[in-house]
Amino acid sequence: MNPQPPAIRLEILSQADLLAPVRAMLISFSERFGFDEIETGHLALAVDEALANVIRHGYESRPDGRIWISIFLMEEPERRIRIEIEDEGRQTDPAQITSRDLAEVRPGGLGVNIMQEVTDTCEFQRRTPGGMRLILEKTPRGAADSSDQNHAGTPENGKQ
Amino acid sequence: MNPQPPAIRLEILSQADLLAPVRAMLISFSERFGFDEIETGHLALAVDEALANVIRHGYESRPDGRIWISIFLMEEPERRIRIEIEDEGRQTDPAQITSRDLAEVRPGGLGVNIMQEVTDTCEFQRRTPGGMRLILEKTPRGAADSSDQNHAGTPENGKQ
Amino acid sequence: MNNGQEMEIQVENRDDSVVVTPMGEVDLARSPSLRSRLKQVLGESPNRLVVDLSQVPYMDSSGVATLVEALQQCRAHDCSLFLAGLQDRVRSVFEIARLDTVFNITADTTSALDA
Amino acid sequence: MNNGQEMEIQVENRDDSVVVTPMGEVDLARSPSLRSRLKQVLGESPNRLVVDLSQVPYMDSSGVATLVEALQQCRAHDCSLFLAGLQDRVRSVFEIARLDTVFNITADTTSALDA
Ligand SMILES: Nc1ncnc2c1ncn2[C@@H]1O[C@H](COP(=O)(O)OP(=O)(O)O)[C@@H](O)[C@H]1O
Ligand SMILES: Nc1ncnc2c1ncn2[C@@H]1O[C@H](COP(=O)(O)OP(=O)(O)O)[C@@H](O)[C@H]1O
Repeated sequence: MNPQPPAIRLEILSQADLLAPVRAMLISFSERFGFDEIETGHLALAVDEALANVIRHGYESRPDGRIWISIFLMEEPERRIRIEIEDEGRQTDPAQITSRDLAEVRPGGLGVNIMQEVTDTCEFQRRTPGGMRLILEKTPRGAADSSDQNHAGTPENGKQ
Repeated sequence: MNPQPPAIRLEILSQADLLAPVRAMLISFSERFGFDEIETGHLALAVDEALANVIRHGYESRPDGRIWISIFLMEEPERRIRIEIEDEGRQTDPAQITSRDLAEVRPGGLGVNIMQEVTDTCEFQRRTPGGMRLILEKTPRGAADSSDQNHAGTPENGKQ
Repeated sequence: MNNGQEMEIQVENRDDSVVVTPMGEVDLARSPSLRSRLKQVLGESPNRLVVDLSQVPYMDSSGVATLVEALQQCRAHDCSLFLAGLQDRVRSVFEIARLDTVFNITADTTSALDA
Repeated sequence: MNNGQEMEIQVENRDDSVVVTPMGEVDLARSPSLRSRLKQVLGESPNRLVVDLSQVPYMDSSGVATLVEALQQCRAHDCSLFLAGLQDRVRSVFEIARLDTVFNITADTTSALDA
Protein backbone atom coordinates (compact mmCIF):
# COMPACT_ATOMS: atom_id res chain seq x y z
CA MET A 1 0.00 0.00 0.00
CA ASN A 2 2.91 2.30 0.68
CA PRO A 3 5.52 0.73 -1.55
CA GLN A 4 8.12 3.39 -0.81
CA PRO A 5 9.35 4.06 2.71
CA PRO A 6 8.26 7.35 4.26
CA ALA A 7 10.54 10.31 3.48
CA ILE A 8 10.29 11.19 7.16
CA ARG A 9 9.02 9.22 10.12
CA LEU A 10 8.76 10.93 13.48
CA GLU A 11 8.21 9.42 16.89
CA ILE A 12 7.19 11.86 19.62
CA LEU A 13 5.94 11.66 23.20
CA SER A 14 2.34 12.68 23.86
CA GLN A 15 3.24 16.19 25.00
CA ALA A 16 1.58 19.37 23.79
CA ASP A 17 4.94 21.17 23.71
CA LEU A 18 6.00 18.99 20.79
CA LEU A 19 3.21 20.18 18.50
CA ALA A 20 5.08 23.35 17.47
CA PRO A 21 8.26 21.55 16.33
CA VAL A 22 6.19 19.06 14.32
CA ARG A 23 4.31 21.90 12.64
CA ALA A 24 7.56 23.68 11.81
CA MET A 25 8.96 20.56 10.17
CA LEU A 26 5.80 19.96 8.20
CA ILE A 27 5.62 23.53 6.95
CA SER A 28 9.22 23.45 5.71
CA PHE A 29 8.67 20.06 4.13
CA SER A 30 5.44 20.82 2.33
CA GLU A 31 6.64 24.18 1.00
CA ARG A 32 9.36 22.32 -0.87
CA PHE A 33 6.87 19.76 -2.13
CA GLY A 34 4.94 22.46 -3.98
CA PHE A 35 2.13 23.38 -1.59
CA ASP A 36 1.33 27.08 -1.49
CA GLU A 37 1.35 29.05 1.74
CA ILE A 38 -2.32 28.52 2.56
CA GLU A 39 -2.22 24.78 1.85
CA THR A 40 0.93 24.47 3.91
CA GLY A 41 -0.79 26.19 6.82
CA HIS A 42 -3.80 23.90 6.44
CA LEU A 43 -1.65 20.76 6.46
CA ALA A 44 0.12 21.88 9.62
CA LEU A 45 -3.27 22.64 11.18
CA ALA A 46 -4.70 19.23 10.29
CA VAL A 47 -1.73 17.40 11.80
CA ASP A 48 -1.80 19.63 14.87
CA GLU A 49 -5.50 18.83 15.43
CA ALA A 50 -4.87 15.13 14.94
CA LEU A 51 -1.99 15.07 17.44
CA ALA A 52 -3.94 17.15 19.94
CA ASN A 53 -6.74 14.56 19.77
CA VAL A 54 -4.33 11.67 20.27
CA ILE A 55 -2.86 13.43 23.31
CA ARG A 56 -6.25 14.33 24.82
CA HIS A 57 -8.42 11.36 23.84
CA GLY A 58 -6.01 8.55 22.95
CA TYR A 59 -3.67 9.09 25.90
CA GLU A 60 -6.01 11.10 28.18
CA SER A 61 -3.24 13.71 28.54
CA ARG A 62 -0.64 11.27 29.87
CA PRO A 63 2.80 12.60 28.81
CA ASP A 64 4.48 9.21 28.17
CA GLY A 65 2.48 7.86 25.26
CA ARG A 66 4.18 7.47 21.90
CA ILE A 67 2.90 8.87 18.61
CA TRP A 68 4.27 8.12 15.14
CA ILE A 69 3.94 10.48 12.21
CA SER A 70 4.95 9.14 8.78
CA ILE A 71 5.12 11.33 5.72
CA PHE A 72 4.88 9.76 2.27
CA LEU A 73 5.23 11.49 -1.06
CA MET A 74 2.98 9.83 -3.61
CA GLU A 75 3.01 10.40 -7.37
CA GLU A 76 0.37 7.84 -8.43
CA PRO A 77 -2.45 8.14 -9.36
CA GLU A 78 -1.86 11.77 -8.53
CA ARG A 79 0.81 13.82 -6.82
CA ARG A 80 0.00 14.10 -3.11
CA ILE A 81 1.28 13.98 0.41
CA ARG A 82 0.10 11.22 2.73
CA ILE A 83 0.51 11.53 6.47
CA GLU A 84 -0.14 8.61 8.81
CA ILE A 85 -0.53 9.28 12.51
CA GLU A 86 -0.42 6.23 14.77
CA ASP A 87 -0.74 5.74 18.51
CA GLU A 88 -0.96 2.99 21.14
CA GLY A 89 -3.70 4.75 23.06
CA ARG A 90 -7.37 4.07 23.73
CA GLN A 91 -9.24 2.66 20.76
CA THR A 92 -12.45 4.22 19.52
CA ASP A 93 -14.83 3.04 16.85
CA PRO A 94 -13.85 5.09 13.78
CA ALA A 95 -17.54 5.64 13.04
CA GLN A 96 -17.87 7.40 16.41
CA ILE A 97 -15.18 9.94 15.59
CA THR A 98 -17.30 12.46 13.79
CA SER A 99 -17.63 16.15 13.42
CA ARG A 100 -20.44 17.80 15.32
CA ASP A 101 -23.05 20.22 14.03
CA LEU A 102 -21.38 23.60 13.87
CA ALA A 103 -24.65 25.51 14.25
CA GLU A 104 -24.48 25.08 18.01
CA VAL A 105 -21.95 27.54 19.44
CA ARG A 106 -19.94 25.75 22.11
CA PRO A 107 -16.28 25.02 22.78
CA GLY A 108 -14.87 21.71 21.56
CA GLY A 109 -15.82 19.33 18.81
CA LEU A 110 -14.08 21.37 16.13
CA GLY A 111 -10.93 19.35 15.49
CA VAL A 112 -12.41 16.63 13.27
CA ASN A 113 -14.33 19.26 11.29
CA ILE A 114 -11.18 21.18 10.64
CA MET A 115 -9.20 18.10 9.60
CA GLN A 116 -11.91 17.04 7.15
CA GLU A 117 -12.22 20.52 5.75
CA VAL A 118 -8.55 21.11 4.97
CA THR A 119 -7.55 17.68 3.63
CA ASP A 120 -8.69 15.50 0.73
CA THR A 121 -8.69 12.28 2.79
CA CYS A 122 -9.21 11.96 6.55
CA GLU A 123 -9.71 8.34 7.59
CA PHE A 124 -9.52 6.78 11.06
CA GLN A 125 -8.64 3.10 11.49
CA ARG A 126 -8.13 0.73 14.42
CA ARG A 127 -4.57 -0.55 14.60
CA THR A 128 -3.70 -4.14 15.47
CA PRO A 129 -3.07 -4.92 18.27
CA GLY A 130 -3.93 -1.53 19.77
CA GLY A 131 -4.24 2.17 19.24
CA MET A 132 -5.53 4.17 16.32
CA ARG A 133 -4.27 5.18 12.88
CA LEU A 134 -5.33 8.33 11.05
CA ILE A 135 -4.60 8.79 7.37
CA LEU A 136 -4.54 12.30 5.98
CA GLU A 137 -3.94 13.01 2.31
CA LYS A 138 -3.71 16.24 0.37
CA THR A 139 -2.90 17.15 -3.23
CA PRO A 140 -1.30 20.51 -3.99
CA ARG A 141 -3.64 22.71 -6.03
CA GLY A 142 -0.83 23.41 -8.49
CA ALA A 143 -0.39 19.68 -9.19
CA ALA A 144 -3.46 19.10 -11.35
CA ASP A 145 -3.35 22.07 -13.69
CA SER A 146 -1.79 22.50 -17.14
CA SER A 147 -0.13 19.15 -17.92
CA ASP A 148 2.34 16.85 -16.28
CA GLN A 149 5.20 18.07 -14.16
CA ASN A 150 5.98 21.68 -14.82
CA HIS A 151 4.42 22.93 -11.62
CA ALA A 152 3.39 26.23 -13.12
CA GLY A 153 1.26 26.90 -10.09
CA THR A 154 3.88 26.45 -7.40
CA PRO A 155 4.63 29.48 -5.28
CA GLU A 156 8.30 29.78 -6.19
CA ASN A 157 7.31 30.46 -9.77
CA GLY A 158 4.59 32.87 -8.78
CA LYS A 159 7.02 35.07 -6.90
CA GLN A 160 8.62 36.54 -10.05
CA MET B 1 22.70 5.82 29.59
CA ASN B 2 19.59 7.54 28.29
CA PRO B 3 17.11 6.47 30.92
CA GLN B 4 14.30 8.53 29.45
CA PRO B 5 13.03 7.97 25.93
CA PRO B 6 13.83 10.70 23.41
CA ALA B 7 11.26 13.51 23.28
CA ILE B 8 11.47 13.22 19.51
CA ARG B 9 12.96 10.56 17.27
CA LEU B 10 13.11 11.15 13.55
CA GLU B 11 13.86 8.72 10.76
CA ILE B 12 14.68 10.27 7.39
CA LEU B 13 16.01 9.10 4.05
CA SER B 14 19.51 10.23 3.04
CA GLN B 15 18.28 13.10 0.88
CA ALA B 16 19.59 16.65 1.02
CA ASP B 17 16.07 18.03 0.60
CA LEU B 18 15.18 16.78 4.04
CA LEU B 19 17.78 18.89 5.82
CA ALA B 20 15.61 22.01 5.84
CA PRO B 21 12.58 20.35 7.53
CA VAL B 22 14.86 18.82 10.18
CA ARG B 23 16.43 22.22 10.88
CA ALA B 24 13.01 23.84 11.15
CA MET B 25 11.91 21.26 13.70
CA LEU B 26 15.07 21.62 15.71
CA ILE B 27 14.87 25.41 15.80
CA SER B 28 11.28 25.37 17.04
CA PHE B 29 12.13 22.69 19.59
CA SER B 30 15.24 24.29 21.03
CA GLU B 31 13.69 27.75 21.26
CA ARG B 32 11.13 26.31 23.66
CA PHE B 33 13.84 24.53 25.62
CA GLY B 34 15.46 27.84 26.51
CA PHE B 35 18.20 28.26 23.91
CA ASP B 36 18.60 31.81 22.64
CA GLU B 37 18.44 32.65 18.96
CA ILE B 38 22.16 32.28 18.29
CA GLU B 39 22.44 28.96 20.13
CA THR B 40 19.37 27.71 18.31
CA GLY B 41 20.97 28.60 14.99
CA HIS B 42 24.18 26.84 16.02
CA LEU B 43 22.36 23.67 17.02
CA ALA B 44 20.54 23.58 13.69
CA LEU B 45 23.86 24.14 11.91
CA ALA B 46 25.62 21.33 13.82
CA VAL B 47 22.87 18.85 12.99
CA ASP B 48 22.76 20.00 9.37
CA GLU B 49 26.53 19.44 9.04
CA ALA B 50 26.27 16.04 10.67
CA LEU B 51 23.45 14.92 8.36
CA ALA B 52 25.24 16.29 5.29
CA ASN B 53 28.26 14.18 6.22
CA VAL B 54 26.18 11.06 6.69
CA ILE B 55 24.59 11.63 3.28
CA ARG B 56 27.90 12.35 1.50
CA HIS B 57 30.33 10.06 3.33
CA GLY B 58 28.21 7.43 5.08
CA TYR B 59 25.87 6.80 2.14
CA GLU B 60 28.03 8.23 -0.69
CA SER B 61 25.02 10.32 -1.79
CA ARG B 62 22.71 7.32 -2.27
CA PRO B 63 19.13 8.54 -1.64
CA ASP B 64 17.79 5.38 0.04
CA GLY B 65 19.88 5.22 3.22
CA ARG B 66 18.15 5.71 6.56
CA ILE B 67 19.23 8.18 9.23
CA TRP B 68 17.88 8.42 12.77
CA ILE B 69 17.93 11.60 14.83
CA SER B 70 17.00 11.29 18.51
CA ILE B 71 16.57 14.32 20.75
CA PHE B 72 16.91 13.92 24.50
CA LEU B 73 16.35 16.56 27.13
CA MET B 74 18.72 15.99 30.04
CA GLU B 75 18.55 17.70 33.41
CA GLU B 76 21.43 15.88 35.21
CA PRO B 77 24.19 16.74 35.91
CA GLU B 78 23.24 19.87 34.01
CA ARG B 79 20.41 20.99 31.80
CA ARG B 80 21.26 20.20 28.21
CA ILE B 81 20.04 18.85 24.91
CA ARG B 82 21.54 15.64 23.54
CA ILE B 83 21.15 14.72 19.91
CA GLU B 84 22.13 11.30 18.58
CA ILE B 85 22.51 10.83 14.84
CA GLU B 86 22.73 7.23 13.65
CA ASP B 87 23.15 5.63 10.25
CA GLU B 88 23.69 2.24 8.60
CA GLY B 89 26.30 3.59 6.19
CA ARG B 90 30.01 3.09 5.71
CA GLN B 91 31.97 2.87 8.95
CA THR B 92 34.99 5.07 9.58
CA ASP B 93 37.43 5.01 12.46
CA PRO B 94 36.19 7.81 14.75
CA ALA B 95 39.80 8.93 15.21
CA GLN B 96 39.99 9.59 11.46
CA ILE B 97 37.06 11.97 11.50
CA THR B 98 38.88 15.12 12.42
CA SER B 99 38.83 18.75 11.61
CA ARG B 100 41.50 20.01 9.25
CA ASP B 101 43.84 22.96 9.69
CA LEU B 102 41.82 26.02 8.82
CA ALA B 103 44.90 28.04 7.83
CA GLU B 104 44.82 26.45 4.38
CA VAL B 105 42.09 28.06 2.30
CA ARG B 106 40.32 25.35 0.34
CA PRO B 107 36.76 24.08 0.00
CA GLY B 108 35.67 21.20 2.21
CA GLY B 109 36.83 19.90 5.54
CA LEU B 110 34.83 22.48 7.47
CA GLY B 111 31.89 20.45 8.75
CA VAL B 112 33.60 18.71 11.68
CA ASN B 113 35.22 22.00 12.73
CA ILE B 114 31.87 23.72 12.80
CA MET B 115 30.20 20.93 14.76
CA GLN B 116 32.94 20.96 17.39
CA GLU B 117 32.90 24.72 17.65
CA VAL B 118 29.17 25.17 18.22
CA THR B 119 28.50 22.23 20.58
CA ASP B 120 29.81 21.19 24.00
CA THR B 121 30.16 17.50 23.05
CA CYS B 122 30.79 16.09 19.56
CA GLU B 123 31.64 12.39 19.68
CA PHE B 124 31.67 9.82 16.87
CA GLN B 125 31.14 6.10 17.64
CA ARG B 126 30.94 2.92 15.59
CA ARG B 127 27.52 1.31 15.86
CA THR B 128 27.06 -2.44 16.18
CA PRO B 129 26.58 -4.14 13.76
CA GLY B 130 27.10 -1.32 11.24
CA GLY B 131 27.04 2.39 10.61
CA MET B 132 28.06 5.31 12.75
CA ARG B 133 26.64 7.21 15.72
CA LEU B 134 27.36 10.85 16.45
CA ILE B 135 26.53 12.36 19.83
CA LEU B 136 26.08 16.11 20.05
CA GLU B 137 25.36 17.87 23.33
CA LYS B 138 24.77 21.51 24.17
CA THR B 139 23.80 23.41 27.32
CA PRO B 140 21.85 26.64 27.02
CA ARG B 141 23.90 29.60 28.26
CA GLY B 142 20.96 30.74 30.36
CA ALA B 143 20.95 27.41 32.23
CA ALA B 144 24.12 27.77 34.27
CA ASP B 145 24.36 31.52 34.10
CA SER B 146 26.86 33.81 35.79
CA SER B 147 29.11 30.95 36.93
CA ASP B 148 31.20 28.30 35.22
CA GLN B 149 29.46 27.94 31.86
CA ASN B 150 29.51 31.32 30.23
CA HIS B 151 31.42 30.26 27.11
CA ALA B 152 33.31 33.53 26.90
CA GLY B 153 35.35 32.26 23.99
CA THR B 154 32.60 31.28 21.57
CA PRO B 155 32.21 33.42 18.48
CA GLU B 156 28.81 34.76 19.37
CA ASN B 157 30.37 36.68 22.23
CA GLY B 158 32.96 38.13 19.95
CA LYS B 159 30.29 40.07 18.10
CA GLN B 160 30.11 43.81 18.76
CA MET C 1 10.29 21.29 28.59
CA ASN C 2 11.22 24.72 29.71
CA ASN C 3 8.42 27.24 29.80
CA GLY C 4 6.91 26.43 26.45
CA GLN C 5 3.43 26.49 27.96
CA GLU C 6 3.78 29.97 29.35
CA MET C 7 2.56 32.49 26.87
CA GLU C 8 3.13 36.20 27.10
CA ILE C 9 -0.22 37.96 27.39
CA GLN C 10 -0.58 41.73 27.73
CA VAL C 11 -3.63 43.17 29.52
CA GLU C 12 -4.58 46.83 29.34
CA ASN C 13 -7.54 48.54 31.00
CA ARG C 14 -9.21 51.46 29.17
CA ASP C 15 -12.16 52.95 31.04
CA ASP C 16 -14.58 50.04 31.41
CA SER C 17 -13.01 48.06 28.56
CA VAL C 18 -10.14 45.57 28.75
CA VAL C 19 -7.78 44.76 25.89
CA VAL C 20 -6.09 41.34 26.11
CA THR C 21 -3.19 40.76 23.70
CA PRO C 22 -1.76 37.23 23.54
CA MET C 23 1.69 37.11 21.95
CA GLY C 24 2.60 34.09 19.80
CA GLU C 25 1.07 30.82 18.61
CA VAL C 26 -1.99 29.54 20.46
CA ASP C 27 -2.03 25.76 20.41
CA LEU C 28 -2.82 22.98 22.89
CA ALA C 29 0.32 23.86 24.87
CA ARG C 30 -0.50 27.54 25.09
CA SER C 31 -4.30 27.82 25.21
CA PRO C 32 -4.58 26.91 28.93
CA SER C 33 -2.66 30.04 29.87
CA LEU C 34 -4.88 32.18 27.62
CA ARG C 35 -7.93 30.53 29.15
CA SER C 36 -6.93 31.28 32.73
CA ARG C 37 -5.99 34.85 31.87
CA LEU C 38 -9.34 35.49 30.20
CA LYS C 39 -11.17 33.98 33.18
CA GLN C 40 -9.29 36.29 35.52
CA VAL C 41 -10.03 39.36 33.38
CA LEU C 42 -13.73 38.48 33.10
CA GLY C 43 -13.87 38.12 36.88
CA GLU C 44 -13.47 41.88 37.06
CA SER C 45 -16.74 42.37 35.10
CA PRO C 46 -15.64 44.67 32.28
CA ASN C 47 -18.27 46.06 29.94
CA ARG C 48 -16.22 45.25 26.91
CA LEU C 49 -13.48 42.69 26.27
CA VAL C 50 -11.25 43.09 23.23
CA VAL C 51 -8.95 40.19 22.35
CA ASP C 52 -6.26 41.66 20.11
CA LEU C 53 -5.08 38.76 17.92
CA SER C 54 -2.68 40.79 15.78
CA GLN C 55 0.33 39.13 17.46
CA VAL C 56 -1.02 35.59 16.96
CA PRO C 57 0.29 34.00 13.75
CA TYR C 58 -1.29 30.61 14.43
CA MET C 59 -4.29 29.24 16.31
CA ASP C 60 -5.75 25.75 16.45
CA SER C 61 -9.14 24.54 17.71
CA SER C 62 -7.99 24.60 21.33
CA GLY C 63 -7.50 28.35 20.97
CA VAL C 64 -10.83 28.74 19.20
CA ALA C 65 -12.55 26.72 21.92
CA THR C 66 -11.01 29.01 24.53
CA LEU C 67 -12.50 32.04 22.79
CA VAL C 68 -15.91 30.36 22.40
CA GLU C 69 -15.90 29.72 26.14
CA ALA C 70 -15.04 33.38 26.74
CA LEU C 71 -17.92 34.36 24.45
CA GLN C 72 -20.36 32.27 26.50
CA GLN C 73 -19.14 33.84 29.72
CA CYS C 74 -19.41 37.31 28.19
CA ARG C 75 -22.98 36.65 27.08
CA ALA C 76 -23.88 35.53 30.60
CA HIS C 77 -22.43 38.70 32.12
CA ASP C 78 -23.51 41.38 29.65
CA CYS C 79 -20.00 42.02 28.46
CA SER C 80 -19.41 42.57 24.74
CA LEU C 81 -16.56 40.58 23.26
CA PHE C 82 -14.55 41.67 20.20
CA LEU C 83 -11.81 39.86 18.33
CA ALA C 84 -9.47 42.35 16.67
CA GLY C 85 -6.68 42.25 14.11
CA LEU C 86 -6.91 38.60 13.00
CA GLN C 87 -4.13 37.48 10.69
CA ASP C 88 -5.28 35.61 7.55
CA ARG C 89 -4.36 32.16 8.83
CA VAL C 90 -6.22 32.67 12.07
CA ARG C 91 -9.27 34.12 10.33
CA SER C 92 -9.30 31.05 8.11
CA VAL C 93 -9.69 28.78 11.17
CA PHE C 94 -12.72 30.79 12.33
CA GLU C 95 -14.20 30.51 8.86
CA ILE C 96 -13.70 26.75 8.73
CA ALA C 97 -15.38 26.45 12.13
CA ARG C 98 -18.24 28.69 10.87
CA LEU C 99 -17.56 31.05 13.77
CA ASP C 100 -16.63 34.11 11.74
CA THR C 101 -20.23 35.35 11.93
CA VAL C 102 -20.74 34.43 15.57
CA PHE C 103 -17.96 36.66 16.92
CA ASN C 104 -17.70 40.40 16.52
CA ILE C 105 -14.57 40.61 14.43
CA THR C 106 -12.96 44.01 13.84
CA ALA C 107 -9.93 45.14 11.85
CA ASP C 108 -8.08 46.45 14.88
CA THR C 109 -8.37 47.32 18.55
CA THR C 110 -9.29 50.94 17.91
CA SER C 111 -12.36 49.97 15.88
CA ALA C 112 -13.33 47.49 18.59
CA LEU C 113 -13.14 50.16 21.29
CA ASP C 114 -15.13 52.62 19.13
CA ALA C 115 -17.80 50.09 18.15
CA MET D 1 10.79 16.03 -4.10
CA ASN D 2 9.61 18.87 -6.24
CA ASN D 3 12.22 21.39 -7.16
CA GLY D 4 13.62 21.94 -3.70
CA GLN D 5 17.14 21.87 -5.12
CA GLU D 6 16.48 24.67 -7.55
CA MET D 7 17.36 27.94 -5.98
CA GLU D 8 16.40 31.32 -7.34
CA ILE D 9 19.56 33.25 -8.20
CA GLN D 10 19.55 36.73 -9.71
CA VAL D 11 22.45 37.83 -11.90
CA GLU D 12 23.04 41.45 -12.89
CA ASN D 13 25.85 42.85 -15.04
CA ARG D 14 27.18 46.32 -14.23
CA ASP D 15 30.00 47.45 -16.52
CA ASP D 16 32.72 44.83 -16.00
CA SER D 17 31.28 43.70 -12.64
CA VAL D 18 28.69 41.01 -12.00
CA VAL D 19 26.37 40.90 -9.00
CA VAL D 20 25.04 37.46 -8.12
CA THR D 21 22.17 37.36 -5.60
CA PRO D 22 21.11 33.93 -4.33
CA MET D 23 17.65 33.94 -2.73
CA GLY D 24 17.03 31.68 0.25
CA GLU D 25 18.84 29.13 2.38
CA VAL D 26 22.06 27.66 0.96
CA ASP D 27 22.47 24.09 2.21
CA LEU D 28 23.57 20.77 0.69
CA ALA D 29 20.41 20.68 -1.43
CA ARG D 30 20.86 24.18 -2.78
CA SER D 31 24.62 24.77 -3.04
CA PRO D 32 25.05 22.79 -6.30
CA SER D 33 22.84 25.25 -8.14
CA LEU D 34 24.79 28.20 -6.68
CA ARG D 35 28.02 26.48 -7.67
CA SER D 36 27.04 25.97 -11.30
CA ARG D 37 25.71 29.51 -11.58
CA LEU D 38 28.95 30.97 -10.22
CA LYS D 39 30.97 28.79 -12.62
CA GLN D 40 28.92 30.06 -15.53
CA VAL D 41 29.30 33.69 -14.47
CA LEU D 42 33.06 33.32 -13.97
CA GLY D 43 33.30 31.81 -17.45
CA GLU D 44 32.53 35.29 -18.80
CA SER D 45 35.68 36.66 -17.11
CA PRO D 46 34.31 39.60 -15.16
CA ASN D 47 36.76 41.94 -13.40
CA ARG D 48 34.73 41.89 -10.24
CA LEU D 49 32.27 39.40 -8.80
CA VAL D 50 29.95 40.51 -6.00
CA VAL D 51 27.94 37.82 -4.24
CA ASP D 52 25.09 39.62 -2.51
CA LEU D 53 24.15 37.46 0.47
CA SER D 54 21.53 39.80 1.91
CA GLN D 55 18.74 37.39 0.87
CA VAL D 56 20.42 34.35 2.43
CA PRO D 57 19.21 33.72 5.99
CA TYR D 58 21.14 30.47 6.39
CA MET D 59 24.29 28.88 4.98
CA ASP D 60 26.12 25.69 5.92
CA SER D 61 29.62 24.50 5.05
CA SER D 62 28.54 23.31 1.61
CA GLY D 63 27.67 26.92 0.79
CA VAL D 64 30.92 28.18 2.31
CA ALA D 65 32.89 25.59 0.30
CA THR D 66 31.15 26.79 -2.85
CA LEU D 67 32.30 30.34 -2.16
CA VAL D 68 35.85 29.21 -1.31
CA GLU D 69 35.97 27.46 -4.65
CA ALA D 70 34.77 30.63 -6.38
CA LEU D 71 37.50 32.56 -4.54
CA GLN D 72 40.16 30.19 -5.87
CA GLN D 73 38.84 30.56 -9.41
CA CYS D 74 38.74 34.34 -9.04
CA ARG D 75 42.32 34.42 -7.83
CA ALA D 76 43.41 32.35 -10.84
CA HIS D 77 41.66 34.72 -13.24
CA ASP D 78 42.43 38.15 -11.75
CA CYS D 79 38.85 38.75 -10.76
CA SER D 80 38.15 40.37 -7.39
CA LEU D 81 35.49 38.66 -5.31
CA PHE D 82 33.34 40.45 -2.73
CA LEU D 83 30.75 39.04 -0.34
CA ALA D 84 28.15 41.68 0.49
CA GLY D 85 25.33 42.10 2.99
CA LEU D 86 25.90 39.03 5.16
CA GLN D 87 23.22 38.40 7.77
CA ASP D 88 24.51 37.73 11.31
CA ARG D 89 23.94 33.97 11.19
CA VAL D 90 25.80 33.62 7.93
CA ARG D 91 28.65 35.86 9.07
CA SER D 92 28.99 33.67 12.15
CA VAL D 93 29.63 30.60 9.95
CA PHE D 94 32.47 32.43 8.18
CA GLU D 95 33.91 33.40 11.55
CA ILE D 96 33.79 29.84 12.84
CA ALA D 97 35.55 28.66 9.67
CA ARG D 98 38.15 31.46 10.12
CA LEU D 99 37.27 32.73 6.66
CA ASP D 100 36.00 36.15 7.66
CA THR D 101 39.46 37.63 7.03
CA VAL D 102 40.12 35.66 3.84
CA PHE D 103 37.16 37.06 1.92
CA ASN D 104 36.52 40.72 1.12
CA ILE D 105 33.34 41.24 3.08
CA THR D 106 31.38 44.47 2.61
CA ALA D 107 28.25 45.85 4.19
CA ASP D 108 26.31 45.94 0.93
CA THR D 109 26.57 45.64 -2.83
CA THR D 110 27.12 49.38 -3.35
CA SER D 111 30.25 49.40 -1.20
CA ALA D 112 31.51 46.31 -2.99
CA LEU D 113 31.07 47.98 -6.38
CA ASP D 114 32.78 51.16 -5.12
CA ALA D 115 35.68 49.37 -3.45
N1 LIG E 1 -7.31 10.11 18.43
C1 LIG E 1 -8.52 9.87 18.97
N2 LIG E 1 -8.71 8.79 19.76
C2 LIG E 1 -9.92 8.54 20.29
N3 LIG E 1 -11.00 9.33 20.11
C3 LIG E 1 -10.89 10.41 19.34
C4 LIG E 1 -9.65 10.73 18.73
N4 LIG E 1 -9.83 11.87 18.01
C5 LIG E 1 -11.12 12.23 18.18
N5 LIG E 1 -11.78 11.36 18.97
C6 LIG E 1 -13.21 11.45 19.34
O1 LIG E 1 -13.88 12.29 18.39
C7 LIG E 1 -14.53 13.39 19.05
C8 LIG E 1 -14.47 14.65 18.19
O2 LIG E 1 -13.14 15.18 18.15
P1 LIG E 1 -12.91 16.72 17.89
O3 LIG E 1 -13.72 17.14 16.72
O4 LIG E 1 -11.45 16.95 17.79
O5 LIG E 1 -13.50 17.49 19.14
P2 LIG E 1 -13.03 17.47 20.67
O6 LIG E 1 -11.71 16.80 20.74
O7 LIG E 1 -12.98 18.90 21.06
O8 LIG E 1 -14.10 16.73 21.41
C9 LIG E 1 -13.81 13.52 20.38
O9 LIG E 1 -14.62 14.08 21.37
C10 LIG E 1 -13.45 12.07 20.68
O10 LIG E 1 -14.51 11.40 21.29
N1 LIG F 1 29.26 10.44 8.85
C1 LIG F 1 30.51 10.16 8.38
N2 LIG F 1 30.82 8.92 7.99
C2 LIG F 1 32.05 8.65 7.52
N3 LIG F 1 33.05 9.55 7.46
C3 LIG F 1 32.82 10.81 7.85
C4 LIG F 1 31.54 11.18 8.34
N4 LIG F 1 31.60 12.49 8.66
C5 LIG F 1 32.83 12.91 8.37
N5 LIG F 1 33.59 11.91 7.89
C6 LIG F 1 35.02 12.01 7.50
O1 LIG F 1 35.57 13.18 8.13
C7 LIG F 1 36.13 14.07 7.15
C8 LIG F 1 35.93 15.52 7.57
O2 LIG F 1 34.56 15.90 7.47
P1 LIG F 1 34.15 17.42 7.23
O3 LIG F 1 34.90 18.26 8.22
O4 LIG F 1 32.68 17.53 7.28
O5 LIG F 1 34.68 17.80 5.78
P2 LIG F 1 34.25 17.26 4.34
O6 LIG F 1 33.01 16.48 4.53
O7 LIG F 1 34.05 18.50 3.53
O8 LIG F 1 35.40 16.44 3.87
C9 LIG F 1 35.44 13.71 5.85
O9 LIG F 1 36.20 14.03 4.73
C10 LIG F 1 35.20 12.21 6.00
O10 LIG F 1 36.34 11.51 5.64
